[in-house]
Amino acid sequence: MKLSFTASQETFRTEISEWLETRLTGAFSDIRGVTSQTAAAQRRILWEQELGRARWSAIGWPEEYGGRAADLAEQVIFAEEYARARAPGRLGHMGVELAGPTILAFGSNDQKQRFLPSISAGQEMWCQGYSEPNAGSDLANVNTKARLQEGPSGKQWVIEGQKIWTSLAQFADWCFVICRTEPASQGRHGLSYLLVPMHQPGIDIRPIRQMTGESDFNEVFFDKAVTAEENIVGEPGKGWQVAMGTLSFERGVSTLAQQMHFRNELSEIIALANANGKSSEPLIRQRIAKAWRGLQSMRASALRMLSHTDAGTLTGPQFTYKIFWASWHQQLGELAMDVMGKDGEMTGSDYQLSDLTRLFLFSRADTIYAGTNQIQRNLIAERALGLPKEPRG
Amino acid sequence: MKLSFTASQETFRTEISEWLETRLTGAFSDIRGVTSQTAAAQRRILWEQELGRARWSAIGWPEEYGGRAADLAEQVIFAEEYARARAPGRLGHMGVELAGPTILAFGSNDQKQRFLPSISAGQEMWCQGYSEPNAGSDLANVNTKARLQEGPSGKQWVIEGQKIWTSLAQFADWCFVICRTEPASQGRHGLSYLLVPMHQPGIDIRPIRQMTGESDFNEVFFDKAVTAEENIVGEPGKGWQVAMGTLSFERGVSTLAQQMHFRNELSEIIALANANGKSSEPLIRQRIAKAWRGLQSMRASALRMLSHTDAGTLTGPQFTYKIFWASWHQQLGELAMDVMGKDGEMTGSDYQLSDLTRLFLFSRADTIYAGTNQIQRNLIAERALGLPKEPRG
Amino acid sequence: MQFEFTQEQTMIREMVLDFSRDHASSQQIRQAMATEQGYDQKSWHAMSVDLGLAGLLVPVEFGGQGLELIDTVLVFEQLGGRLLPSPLLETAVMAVTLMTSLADEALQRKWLPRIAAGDCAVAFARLDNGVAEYVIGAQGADVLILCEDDNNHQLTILDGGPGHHHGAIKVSRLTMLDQTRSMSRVEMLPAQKLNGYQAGKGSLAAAAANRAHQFSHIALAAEAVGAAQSCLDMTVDYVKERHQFGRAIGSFQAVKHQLADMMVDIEAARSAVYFSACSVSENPAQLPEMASLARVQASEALTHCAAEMIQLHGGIGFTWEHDAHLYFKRARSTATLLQTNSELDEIIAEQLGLNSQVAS
Amino acid sequence: MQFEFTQEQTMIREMVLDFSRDHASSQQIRQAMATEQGYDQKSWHAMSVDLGLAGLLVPVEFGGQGLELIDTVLVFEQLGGRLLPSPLLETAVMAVTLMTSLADEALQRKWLPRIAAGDCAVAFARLDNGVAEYVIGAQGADVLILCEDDNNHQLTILDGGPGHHHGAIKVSRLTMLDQTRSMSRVEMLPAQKLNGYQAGKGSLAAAAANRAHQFSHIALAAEAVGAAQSCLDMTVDYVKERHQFGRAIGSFQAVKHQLADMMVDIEAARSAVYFSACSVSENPAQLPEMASLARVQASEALTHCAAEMIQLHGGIGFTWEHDAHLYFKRARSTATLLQTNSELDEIIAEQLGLNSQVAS
Repeated sequence: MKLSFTASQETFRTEISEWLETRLTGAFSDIRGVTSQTAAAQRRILWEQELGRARWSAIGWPEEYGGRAADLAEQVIFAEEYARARAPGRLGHMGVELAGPTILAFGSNDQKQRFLPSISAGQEMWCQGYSEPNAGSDLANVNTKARLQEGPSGKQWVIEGQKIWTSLAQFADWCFVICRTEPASQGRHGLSYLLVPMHQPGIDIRPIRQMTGESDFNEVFFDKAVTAEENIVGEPGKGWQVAMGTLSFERGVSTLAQQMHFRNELSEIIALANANGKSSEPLIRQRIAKAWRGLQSMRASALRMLSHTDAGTLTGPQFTYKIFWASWHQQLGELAMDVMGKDGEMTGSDYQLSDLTRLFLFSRADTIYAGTNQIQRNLIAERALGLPKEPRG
Repeated sequence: MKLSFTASQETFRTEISEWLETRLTGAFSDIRGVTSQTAAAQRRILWEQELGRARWSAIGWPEEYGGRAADLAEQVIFAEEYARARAPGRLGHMGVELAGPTILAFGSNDQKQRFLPSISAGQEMWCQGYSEPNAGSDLANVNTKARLQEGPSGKQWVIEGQKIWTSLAQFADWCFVICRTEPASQGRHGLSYLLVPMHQPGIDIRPIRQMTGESDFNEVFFDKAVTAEENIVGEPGKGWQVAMGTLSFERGVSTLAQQMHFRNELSEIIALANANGKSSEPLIRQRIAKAWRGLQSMRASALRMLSHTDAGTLTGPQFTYKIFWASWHQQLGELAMDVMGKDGEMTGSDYQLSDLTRLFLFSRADTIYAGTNQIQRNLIAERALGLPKEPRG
Repeated sequence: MQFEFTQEQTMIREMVLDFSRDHASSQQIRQAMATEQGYDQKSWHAMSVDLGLAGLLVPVEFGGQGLELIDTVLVFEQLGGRLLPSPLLETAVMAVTLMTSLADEALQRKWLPRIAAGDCAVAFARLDNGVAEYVIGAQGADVLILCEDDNNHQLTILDGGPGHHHGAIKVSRLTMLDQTRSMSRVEMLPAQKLNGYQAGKGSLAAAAANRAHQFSHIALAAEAVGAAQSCLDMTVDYVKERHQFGRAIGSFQAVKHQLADMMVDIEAARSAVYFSACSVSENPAQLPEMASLARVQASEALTHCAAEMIQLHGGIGFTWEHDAHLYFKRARSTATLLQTNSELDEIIAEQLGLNSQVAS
Repeated sequence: MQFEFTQEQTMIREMVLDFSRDHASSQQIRQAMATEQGYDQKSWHAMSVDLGLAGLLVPVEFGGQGLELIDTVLVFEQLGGRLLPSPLLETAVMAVTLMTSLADEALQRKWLPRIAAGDCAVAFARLDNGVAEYVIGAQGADVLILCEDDNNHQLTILDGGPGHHHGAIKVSRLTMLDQTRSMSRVEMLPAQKLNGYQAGKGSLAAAAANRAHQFSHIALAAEAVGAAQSCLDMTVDYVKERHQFGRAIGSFQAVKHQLADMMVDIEAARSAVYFSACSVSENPAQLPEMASLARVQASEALTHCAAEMIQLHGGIGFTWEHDAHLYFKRARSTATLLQTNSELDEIIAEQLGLNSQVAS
């Protein structure tokens, strides 16, 4: 067990940090620190392309698809330096973290050639079509249907239905969509994993206004939307396995970037407490110490998960990490409010929120999306501890 | 809504408090403040008889059975004054609070004449035979069997089986026992409610040593123990309804006495915090304030419950009170330890515990007996909120 | 000793429930939130004039209903179930308590009948160094009471609302996370004399001002209990309807237990609020700790229940469209209104005789 | 960067697991608890001599294994799974860390080989005004190290255990709630000179003493993680076996979720402990906050898990006969040993630069 890096890894670190410092200037200087889903979108897409040109966009991918075949330690270093430089949240992450790895793992050679280079180059943005109004925690309860029909240029999938909680849909060129392609099927069977172009008349995007007053998510309506027959990943009817593969990719290096973001939030809270004198209150001091302990525990858990990626089995934190960070982040939001005091309840004249007030509200979603705390506890109890399964109705 | 008492009620209060002050002297002076289940038992049985002679033992009962037909307000006043005088925990409470009211409600006239006067006079002590090793939360899973057989002086019930968590069994003259009297029956059906004399060869009492090192509970083994045919309350096979009646009597005035006990514990913690300087720590101050709020909320909830006894329906606190006090008391134990500091972890040379250290340990049982927190939450969810029932296996 | 509601009290409760049904739909609440004065004139008229709620605590001799705090608490509990913005708290509880606590019959004769008639909304601002932050209802008030805490608690009553005192004071509406309660900053402009009724100063004024806040804590607490109950009720309804994995999610034991825990907190808080409201009438000396008891207990219950409401509703509970966030934000604002929960617990600690000196 | 165990580390872990199986049954633990010196000589011999665990941190040149703290942590995690009393913590971690932190080769040459050989149990007492309260292992120690914190941190090593120094010091065994760890009060008798090895004083001695405690916090934390894991494992086994209402109680969702929450806390604490153990080797300056991180995180996990263990076992978990109470009491003693969790969190707060001056 070792936390430190080799000299050549530290050289790699210097290379990244210098590159970031050089490039996050000029037109990119004011997207530093931008973390919201939607702000400064056009500039951030250009930033994706800037990353892509220098092969920093998807460093873990093979070189032929625009990556650097970076090993684990290098990925960790990149994530750390990216966050340290306060480089903006990745608008391309749905492609780089989810669609791309899925195509790498399950796609055909043609699909890899067609899609991967444009993802790593930041030329095409992606979004995710999983959730539906009746498929929240019960992800397999998919009602969006697709059938194969003759189209103007050969066979094509025709899609009808609705997805929800689709972030970044308004900027996306493509969407990976789970559809029911076998009409009488139920649950996990008969689903297919389709790649669907977003710029077409059959697709309607409606923003969802959330409790922050902002709209980070969308509903996406498919009304005879189409995609070519070959834009299916894996076999027809076997889409569930592919989709689960995508979800498992979420437990990767991006965790470290998220942690650096959390660390910045905690630092802001500490600075504020020192500024307004709350730092002298024993209760606040203890809560800040506890938050810091949680953050360190998450960092350590991420390192345990990352070090374990080759083993084939799951290690403890892989089960417990989601519920831990989500609950931790929610408590951080409450702490932020208590440190801000009544001032933290003030908004801008048009209900604009400060970063810490937004944290307080937005973190309520952390324990809901990507598996509610209830679902996470079921998974831990049943898969990690081997307790009897919850019966379906 | 009114909290205060009338002038004649205040006169009644004076009468009780003067009586208690006069009598808790001499041989009874050193049983003041004794709350453990077992300490100074012989003196406390004499105290029960002292109460009985003055008709203070079961004041809510009809006068013909040794009570005073006291109304609700008078019962509240009595409970308050009894606790204020630090009169000892009632060794007779199983008879006065449970067996007696059950016989009053469900017993025959002969049973009332035979048993009630000796209970209210403190002449006969009682214990409760409900729990079994396999009937913990699942109270109806009773395996103790009784069958009616010819005995030396007529028909009698012959009892085989084991009860557990029976407090005061070693001092009891009688036990009310739930037995399965219909051999093939299951669950709530086929049970009977028997009154069984404790002084007989077929009964073996074995103390259970608990985590405090003390033994407040017992296992009671029935090996061909007998009781006369007529010592059954209610009809054969209908014992479940009678037993549930007994349990519901637990939500009575005794709650107020328990609260006065809690208040004494909290006062001890406050005095200690002032003495050792912990009172100046903001975290301790907040936790003590919170404990006080909980105590006041319990008092108010008890008044709501008591004021509602005639209405036939259950009011909110009747569902929520048990889990609230049990959880509150557990937190009080943790607070006590933090106020005592490391000294609170010291014991006497023979593992004798201070009252507050015992509170810390013993309160772990509060969320288990008389319906675990889990069972209480089920009851609230299903009966008060109307949510679907938990399926049986 | 009788701790159940009288028939009259039950009737008041039902009357207010009817009012809420007519005037406090989600849409009506959102419209009222968006008004400039912070509440809807029509619903305030219905509340204050038609139902006479503004005069609950006003003595009968001044045209009020002369009821006790416990009756007022019932009203606030019901109104708290919905989050309709109105100036009832600051008018009927804060201002009336302040006025009845002062031994100034002229003052009482001048304003209490107007309040009882539903004729004016009143706000109360405690200024320190000429400024009061986070004043409830000042923007929409017809009468503004100022207490200069740093000037021997000089009390001044300004008739005619902030618009009539442009030269002397400045009232700035604040935009707050919780949009269901109108908050403002009130500032005395330098070197201007206040042209209002001088309603006393000194320890008597301070005591009256404190009492006004303490009564308000209890009313706020009642409101919070009502709001928490709504969170529970709406969530129970939702989990009975919403199906996942082929079952109503309310059949999952973990969900059931979360709802049970909400009820546990609510019932304890409700008991505490009723108790404190009765206590302060019968035992006025206990007001400081009883106000803290009610406010903190109820505020914590609401904070818990509103958070669980969002969690158990899943994604839909996180949208602007659903009312869950209104309760969640109300929970936050209640926890810090007038005083924070920690400050109120500290009052209890002092009343319990906890020595705050560090031991030597 | 590599945050997985090496094969060698896995072997150490398994070796200790085997030891526990042979020497740490419930009965053996209860027998060891009842001994006068506070541990069982035979199992201590097996641990220190046969397995060489006392020399884990002793440099190779002094006959030890020369391993890192992270290796030691693995051993303590496994031993923590059972609560066998032994002087390993105070000897192999506290005393060895103290000795290796001092630049005194004579001292090291004299005692470290003896420790590594499993030849002596060592205890370390920090005295204030001649008294040290709650000293771990002093009663059964063969060597006693004293640090007079109020006398410029004068360090003195007394060879031969308390019995040999009757005239100069008094060691009184304390009977504690947690009987699995032997605690004593150590007192210097007035006007007596200590006849021992003078091992330095001043800031160097203070630093070494602090370091000894901080390393001990991390070892304690590892022990607590192991104990918490045992609570979880034993409870999982129980709820799979125990039937109520015709079902294994482990099939009830509320029970499942309670167990899941235990695992969440344990995994976070385990990560924190491994991390802190690695960090302090690579980055010694971080020792104060890393010691706090590990100890508090693990202590809180154990407190939570031991309480849930009792709750989920029901009545049986409340008996003396069942081991649950041993874990519950160990949880309490861990939370206050050497320093309380609050004190350790305060160290973190200081390291984070939180200004403790009240703002003016």
